[in-house]
Amino acid sequence: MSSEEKNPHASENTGVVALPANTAWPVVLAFGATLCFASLVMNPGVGIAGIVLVVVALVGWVRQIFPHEHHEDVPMVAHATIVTTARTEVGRIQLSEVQRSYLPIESYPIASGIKGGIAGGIAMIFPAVLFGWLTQHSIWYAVNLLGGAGAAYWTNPTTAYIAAFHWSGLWIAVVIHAVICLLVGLLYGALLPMWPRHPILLGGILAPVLWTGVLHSVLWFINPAFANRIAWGWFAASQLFFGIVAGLVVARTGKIQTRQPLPFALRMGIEAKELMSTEQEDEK
Amino acid sequence: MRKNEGGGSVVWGLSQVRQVGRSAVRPVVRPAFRAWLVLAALSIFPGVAAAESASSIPNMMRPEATPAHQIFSLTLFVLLITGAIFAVVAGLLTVAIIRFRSRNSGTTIEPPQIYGSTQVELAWTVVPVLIVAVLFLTTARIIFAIQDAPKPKNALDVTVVGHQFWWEFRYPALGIVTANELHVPVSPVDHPQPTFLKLLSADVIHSFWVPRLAGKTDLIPNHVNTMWIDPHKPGLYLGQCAQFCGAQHAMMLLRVYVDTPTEYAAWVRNQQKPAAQDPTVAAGRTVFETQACMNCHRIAGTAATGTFGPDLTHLMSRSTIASGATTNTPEHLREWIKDPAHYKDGALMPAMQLSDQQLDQVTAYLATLK
Amino acid sequence: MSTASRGMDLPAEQAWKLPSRGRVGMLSLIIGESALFTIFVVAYIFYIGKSLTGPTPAQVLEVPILGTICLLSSSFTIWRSEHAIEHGRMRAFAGWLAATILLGVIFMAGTAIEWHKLIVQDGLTIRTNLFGTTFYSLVGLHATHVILGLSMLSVVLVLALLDRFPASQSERFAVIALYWHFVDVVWVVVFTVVYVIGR
Amino acid sequence: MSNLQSDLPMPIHGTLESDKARRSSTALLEWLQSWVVTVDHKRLGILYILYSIFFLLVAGAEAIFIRIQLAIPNNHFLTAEVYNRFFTMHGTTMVFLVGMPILFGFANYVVPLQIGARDMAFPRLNALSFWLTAFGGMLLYFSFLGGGLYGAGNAPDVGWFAYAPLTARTFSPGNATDYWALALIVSGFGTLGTAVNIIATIFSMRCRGMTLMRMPLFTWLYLVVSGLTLVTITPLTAAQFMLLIDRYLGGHFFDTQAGGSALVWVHFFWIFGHPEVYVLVLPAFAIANEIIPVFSRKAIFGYPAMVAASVGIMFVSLGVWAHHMFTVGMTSVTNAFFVLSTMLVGIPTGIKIFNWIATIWGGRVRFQTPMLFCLGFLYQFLIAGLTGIMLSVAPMDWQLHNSYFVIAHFHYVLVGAIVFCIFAGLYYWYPKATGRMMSERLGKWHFWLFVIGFHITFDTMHFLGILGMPRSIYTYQPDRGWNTLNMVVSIGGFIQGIAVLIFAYNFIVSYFRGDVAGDDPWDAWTLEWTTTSPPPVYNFGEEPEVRSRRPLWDLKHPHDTDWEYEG
Repeated sequence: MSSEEKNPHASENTGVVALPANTAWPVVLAFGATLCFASLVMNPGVGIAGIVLVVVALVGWVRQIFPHEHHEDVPMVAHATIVTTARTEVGRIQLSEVQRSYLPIESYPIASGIKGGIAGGIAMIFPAVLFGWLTQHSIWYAVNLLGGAGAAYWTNPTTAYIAAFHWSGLWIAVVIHAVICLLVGLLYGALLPMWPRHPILLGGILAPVLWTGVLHSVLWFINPAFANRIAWGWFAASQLFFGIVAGLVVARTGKIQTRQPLPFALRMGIEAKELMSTEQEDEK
Repeated sequence: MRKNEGGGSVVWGLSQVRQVGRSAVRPVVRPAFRAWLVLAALSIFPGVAAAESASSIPNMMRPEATPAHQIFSLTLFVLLITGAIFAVVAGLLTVAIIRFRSRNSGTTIEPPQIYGSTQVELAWTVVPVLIVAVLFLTTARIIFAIQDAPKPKNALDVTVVGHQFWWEFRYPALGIVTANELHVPVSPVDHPQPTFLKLLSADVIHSFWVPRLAGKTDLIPNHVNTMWIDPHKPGLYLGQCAQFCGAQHAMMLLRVYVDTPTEYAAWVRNQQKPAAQDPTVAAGRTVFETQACMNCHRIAGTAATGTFGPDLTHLMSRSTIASGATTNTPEHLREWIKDPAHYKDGALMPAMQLSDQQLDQVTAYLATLK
Repeated sequence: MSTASRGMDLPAEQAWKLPSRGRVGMLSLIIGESALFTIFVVAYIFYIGKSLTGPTPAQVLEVPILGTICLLSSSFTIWRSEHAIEHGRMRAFAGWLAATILLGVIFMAGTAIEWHKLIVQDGLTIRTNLFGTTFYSLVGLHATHVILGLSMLSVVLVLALLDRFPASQSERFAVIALYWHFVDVVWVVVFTVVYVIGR
Repeated sequence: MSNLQSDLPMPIHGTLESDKARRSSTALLEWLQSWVVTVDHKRLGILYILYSIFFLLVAGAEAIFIRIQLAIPNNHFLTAEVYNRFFTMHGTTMVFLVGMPILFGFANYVVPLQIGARDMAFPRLNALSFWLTAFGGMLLYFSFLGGGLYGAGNAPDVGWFAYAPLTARTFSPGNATDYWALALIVSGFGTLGTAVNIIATIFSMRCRGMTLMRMPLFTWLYLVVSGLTLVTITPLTAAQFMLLIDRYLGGHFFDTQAGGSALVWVHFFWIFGHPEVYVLVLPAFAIANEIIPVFSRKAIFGYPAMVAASVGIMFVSLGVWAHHMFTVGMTSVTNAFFVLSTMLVGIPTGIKIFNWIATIWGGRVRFQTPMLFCLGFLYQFLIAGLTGIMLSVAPMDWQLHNSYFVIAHFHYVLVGAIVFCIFAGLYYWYPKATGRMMSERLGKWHFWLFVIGFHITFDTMHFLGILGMPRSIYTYQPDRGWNTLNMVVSIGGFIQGIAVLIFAYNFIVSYFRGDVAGDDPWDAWTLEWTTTSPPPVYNFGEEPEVRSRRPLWDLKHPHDTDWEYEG
């Protein structure tokens, strides 16, 4: 658009604002269009009236905006707007000079979580495959349990069937495994810095144990075929394997500074004791 | 077909179709877990306990067939998860509101401003994703178990045709056509005999829904659907059309009689007979055959072969008329023929303007059609 | 927000550039129109081969090669006229514009002849079968858009011939041209669906 | 709050005509005419809102009639025919004549003010859009009368979803269904125009310094909503054209006798219908995004995540429509796909809820009426989301689909979330538009009665659905166990009705007697509060310039500005 189009309501001289002039053509056009549609349920005469109105309104409208939009000048009334607030002070978090910012102070980069997830996911394959090999002499057993008997809808599979190789089982298992490992890795990357001490203990042992426990109680419902054949010892072992590897990878990645000098409590936004005391001091 | 000693439940042809607490593999954990689920469900649903006795309530929480039962188990599982989410999130919100309420209206200080936290936000993104994964895998399993259940050889086939505003049931293998009241044999858990329904529509979209037996499936013109039920206990199960289908959608009621094997055999034998021929009501039959009645209704063994309305060959074997709008007594029948709008304003059956005498005659005739 | 600008005053002379409202508005309209056409196209594809009675597309449809070539080349001519008005060459503008309209009219004439043949010779109307219903709806919807475009272009042409459409209006013309390009692109889709896939 | 005192209401739009001049009848006519021919976004916004509130009362009255009919079994208060018209008109009106116009009314009023513009990008198109919407609504309601004049006298009675082939000439003779389709096509064009206009306004009319990532979230969400509207309302229009082709020209799109498919309509309707829910709920989020931070005295938590979640919801919402169709007999794999896509909606929605809670956390919450409604919204939307998860589980949906559980669920969204936010928005911007505060005392009455009525009605409905009560039935048998619960639902409906009447009273009386508001009564942070209340016709004397998401914070705290920290 031309430059004067760029700001259609620009004021030429101070004290006056050019605004689009009021016009009846839109309402006439709308009414005409409605009549056109209404003629289907009424009678053709209504439609003819509608068409006439539409044509007249369109011509009128074009004349309103062509070649230049019709404007009218509205006088500007001096009005000093004073932006004030009674709340002149701002509470601060006292742990740093930066009062308002992002949480937490330093953290693992998000990529570390992804790396941890990938590493843990790869590490986890070994105990799982070992389990299949030792119990069924098939490296595909664990894979098919997850992918075939679990998610694909194999009806009533036999153990021998599960132990054999199946493309559908393999790719479904790989997708599930990869997605869940990545997500859990991300979660580790996000949550581990909130428990600043013992990342291995928390992420490597406590979390897998909790996770295994939860799965143990609900897996029979999520997936009975899987649950019937699962060996919980092996399962817990592979979870721990994942947890420790992922935790190590995450924890070993250097932390990066975020501009968030806050303790865990404030980082979570859950605890605000420090926050409250600061406020109260300020209020006094 | 497998027998399952744990809870006495047999689910034909499907290893994955297993009801809560019925598996032999983990008998210790599951009943306890189930009790906990039921408790959770009941605590948020006082109506269930109150309604426990009335069998006429089409309550999805009191399933009596495998599909409904699987849905019920899934419901409890989903209620548990969503209940937990609700407790956590609503709890946090409540704590936040109470704890951070403004105590001092004249305050001159703003609280510290915090813009966000990638870490926390990432965490509360990933956790829901994991919950969704669990919910999805569970749901998918039940979808496949119910929808793709193989059809056993001994299954009974019934074709259901939805009409404005009544149900037609055809038993192709048995040569039976009836209306509004579906009779199926009981399918005891150790000798399952499911009924497979083929769902069609003669006019607009309807939906077959008997909550205690299965979820609903639509009857769509020019489109064949199927569903199956295997009621475990004899009795009457109520349902109704669940897709708005016109003026009298509300009076498109549905009764499913689950019969014991003997009752069912007797019912089949009776339905297969041609219509009763009682010479004492011949006048009524003449009215039926000379007025427009015969254009829409069929009575086997007479000139009436219409198919727009329900088959009346064994009308009196049904306990309701007008698709459940009223009970099937001669008085109601007479009123219904005289003025269908009295019970069902908008039903497609016209008032035939019969004289009182003709009405009496035709009612008397119909009353013999046992 | 880039880190570079944080905490710094926005330099007064730094240009504050926003897209032209005409183009944004027309692009939005095109997105909406695309959704409209998508529904008709999906219906057409869904009903291919589902008619219970004849005639079938293979029996009666002829590929409108001439019309298609004309319509597609009109995208080129309107682009030339856009170019011309931007550079103030008003006669070239009017010439290319007239060519665009001519090509559009040839296309519409082709459609009219096709429909006449289908209705009179082949007895295919909108009520005949599903093919008739979907065909006339989809092609008709597109034709409506062509007619709308042609009317707008004709008004511009008349104004241009009367010297009432100065070069300063080039931005507005560009918006109309955008619409015309859209109508052309839709024809590519309609053509593919109706005359290639559906036949 | 300002100390200005005045006994006269200010003219609502801020042009400088004198009130006294209005007293004579010619002046009154002129004044009315000035509203009809106006192209001012603020006046059009007010027209939209008044129009919607009028239809809110109409459709609310229809709901009351529906609830009287259902309060007891085998009731003969309404005939089946009238009942079917009422529930069809209730649904159609609430969605198309209340929800969409009022939300676009907010956009019209607030968006240009928030981005520091003097008007919408296309002021005349804006007027056209409003009048198309308005005449569309009138045409729809004309069916009650007009049917008698031109054809079978009736209103649409095929449900707001108007499933084929019930809408075919065979099953729906007369013109009722035509009125439904035509009226919605007309108002649909209006909606399309508004959506185009809002997008162009947001992209092309922002004031200096307002980059996309500095826009208030309200404006951001309206950008998303308008984009979604473009690709949502047009499929409905297309399907309605097809319906009219069938009905008037003898086409076969939905003619199952000629090989057409009834399911095609169902698909097309829900391709519109599901995103439509997001078209309605995203503006509600937009309102909450303004009010919750201001009344918690904190910046919104996770602004970029909120933007991303909104855009995410927009895209995901386009791929979930068939979850309304789990019972039509799709394959198990298709069902599973739509289960997954539907559940995915829960993720961005969850992010939003968490971010709102985090915004409140550590803040200093003031419980004024707008905030009360927003807090009600948070709880109810949480429940609505969770029942939504339940319905996304296809096997549960096989039971619950088309039952009162679904009715309860979507009223939790439409009333519990959207209407609550609409009320919050009305209380919040009323002082800006009129210069007067709405009564806080009546506002609290309104809130508490409405919350109580809402929960009595809609919590109970969930149980009716579980007990097997289908929707759209005009009466029911007394032995189904639904009697008491239905009576409870109806009582709740009446309580809500009373609450809405209190609101209407407050809305009118406050215009004449409310406290004078001043420019910035809530101590808020977006640009609309820098101008007078009501704003002058040109909005801003000099064009504003912003450097952060909260320009007023920067002005109020010159030593502790936002732009030092944002990024």
